[in-house]
Amino acid sequence: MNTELVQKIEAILFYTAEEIEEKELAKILEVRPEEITVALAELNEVLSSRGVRLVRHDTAVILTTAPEMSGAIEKMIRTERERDLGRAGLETLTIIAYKGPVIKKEIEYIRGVNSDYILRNLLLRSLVKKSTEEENGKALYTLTTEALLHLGLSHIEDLPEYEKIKKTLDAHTHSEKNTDTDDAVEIKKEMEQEMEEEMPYTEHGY
Amino acid sequence: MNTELVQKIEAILFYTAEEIEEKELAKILEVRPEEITVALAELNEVLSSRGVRLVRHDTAVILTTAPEMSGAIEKMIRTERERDLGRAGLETLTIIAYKGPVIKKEIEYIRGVNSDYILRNLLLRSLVKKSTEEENGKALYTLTTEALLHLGLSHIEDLPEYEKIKKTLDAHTHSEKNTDTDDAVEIKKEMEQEMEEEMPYTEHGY
Amino acid sequence: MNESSYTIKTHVFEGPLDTLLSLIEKRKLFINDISLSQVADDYITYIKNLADFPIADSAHFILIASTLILIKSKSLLPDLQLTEEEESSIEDLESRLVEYQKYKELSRHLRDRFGMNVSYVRQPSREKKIVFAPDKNTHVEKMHEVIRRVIAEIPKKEIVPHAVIKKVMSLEEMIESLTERITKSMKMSFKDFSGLGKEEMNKEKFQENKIEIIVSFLAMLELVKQGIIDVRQEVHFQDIEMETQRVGIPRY
Repeated sequence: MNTELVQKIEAILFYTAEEIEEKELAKILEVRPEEITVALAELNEVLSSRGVRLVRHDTAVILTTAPEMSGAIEKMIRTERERDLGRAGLETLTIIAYKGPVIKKEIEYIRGVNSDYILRNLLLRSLVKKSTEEENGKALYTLTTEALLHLGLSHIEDLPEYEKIKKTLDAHTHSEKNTDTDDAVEIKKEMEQEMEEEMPYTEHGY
Repeated sequence: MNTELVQKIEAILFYTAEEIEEKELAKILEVRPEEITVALAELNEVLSSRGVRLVRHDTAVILTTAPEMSGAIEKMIRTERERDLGRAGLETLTIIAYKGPVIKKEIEYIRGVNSDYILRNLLLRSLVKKSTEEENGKALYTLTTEALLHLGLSHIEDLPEYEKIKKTLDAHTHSEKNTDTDDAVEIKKEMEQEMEEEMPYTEHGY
Repeated sequence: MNESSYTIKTHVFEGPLDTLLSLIEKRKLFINDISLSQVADDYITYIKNLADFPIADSAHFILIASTLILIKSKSLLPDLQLTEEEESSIEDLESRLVEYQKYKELSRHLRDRFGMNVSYVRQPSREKKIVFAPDKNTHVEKMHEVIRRVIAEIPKKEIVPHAVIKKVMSLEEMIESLTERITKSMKMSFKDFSGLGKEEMNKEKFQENKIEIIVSFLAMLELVKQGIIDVRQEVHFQDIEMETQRVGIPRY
């Protein structure tokens, strides 16, 4: 346990008030990246019962207020919560969250509609971003850290069913049709059952 | 011991980044001032071994980085200043240079992405400033004198192709949909052609 | 189909898959060829009655309609042989619906969370001083290069795909034309009607006219259902003969 390193990281994150790459932290603090990773895990632990949280997305970290504190903050800044994402926005964000990084064409294939407008909207709201990577010259969309903050998540894996879905997705892409791993098949079945139970689906729930 | 209140206070102080009067905290959190005093003492205790400190000025409190952390913070400051502007930073800077004075919304319209964070960064680096004028209550951004000097320009109009580019940018933002002036259409075509010929453009060329 | 079984008109759908999925879920069915054939009419009625047809997505709507027609006609004419391509477009529609349903379900998680308990980023630190700090790219040549790139990449204005719209004939028109021409000739073939027989159909041409052919077929089925015409196909893949019984007096 390296308390001093943890303190320094906390101070830097507090000061900068922005996302920072783990490797940049390593450079500034002149330690190996692995040490940063360990210290961040520790900081995360320390903060777990506090008013402040460590949020990790991809290879970057940022300090934020704890999601449970949103009421207090909103009272102070007197803002209305932004909840007007709309169905199309929600659907698109969901696909990017669970399936991302993903190209526009794939989003449109799943939704069955042109998604230019909605993607542009999500970009302007800073909820999705184009990844620095590309797929055959096509932009790949991923979630932004800000989207995680709006969802009150410290990590994308905290999304409900995230691991489960990723597993089925991977099983689908790695093996072609009908060669799902037993695991994936079971998960699929399970999901189908869940859906069955949850119905009747309400049209106007959104 | 009221952990929740302590957490809320920490979150608020973390978020605001400025001094807050104790009685203001009491008002926001709807508790008696004495409760705030007790909770602050507790927060002070909790933070004593952390990278962040609670500092009192008379009846006001603020969170700051711990004094022992000044070395790490110094390094962070230097890192921030030496960091490359990146693609997003350069794009925003050039839009402000050619189109300025310009409001944030127009910059975002041209770039297609949210530009809050980038603008903040350019302001901190003294490359752009908010003009004294406003447009319907919205801040107008222009290049700073320092930036002009650094670029070796006596006037912003001395930028290459200034008139032509400004006109094109204006045509895209001022005129609503599908009313491009012939001029703008032509300029855009020309530029697209030139681009195609000249590039291969590298993403990481910045 | 009576009116009461069709009461989703008030809802604005996101697209053809959303429309179709809602129709299936409304009947509490699972996604398979049987349920799809059951909702085919609902879907077609829906898109026929759509007041504000989403022009940009009209082709998507019609293409899915065409697949539904395939499914429906297969269920009406069990002997109908489908090509491999047609089979796969049916499978494809099913798997797309399953996939879409999955994300629609998942989007509830995001809906429940979005904006509820937001984590806030700290306001810009007061400890930060404004210090002039250009980088190595802050020079005129680079800026000129960047701004030109920015202009070239400004999102293009939305272009309404007129070409697509032109190709997609409306169902109404098709049914009208069908009724009229059948009344005239009393007996004609599907090939003549759809234009398939007019000129030699190479693959490209067929692709081009696919929608029209499909719409024709759909219209034909609609007329059969309404009892205006009878159809007869002597041999698979051979022409389908259409005959009126008593024009103007539909049999129900």
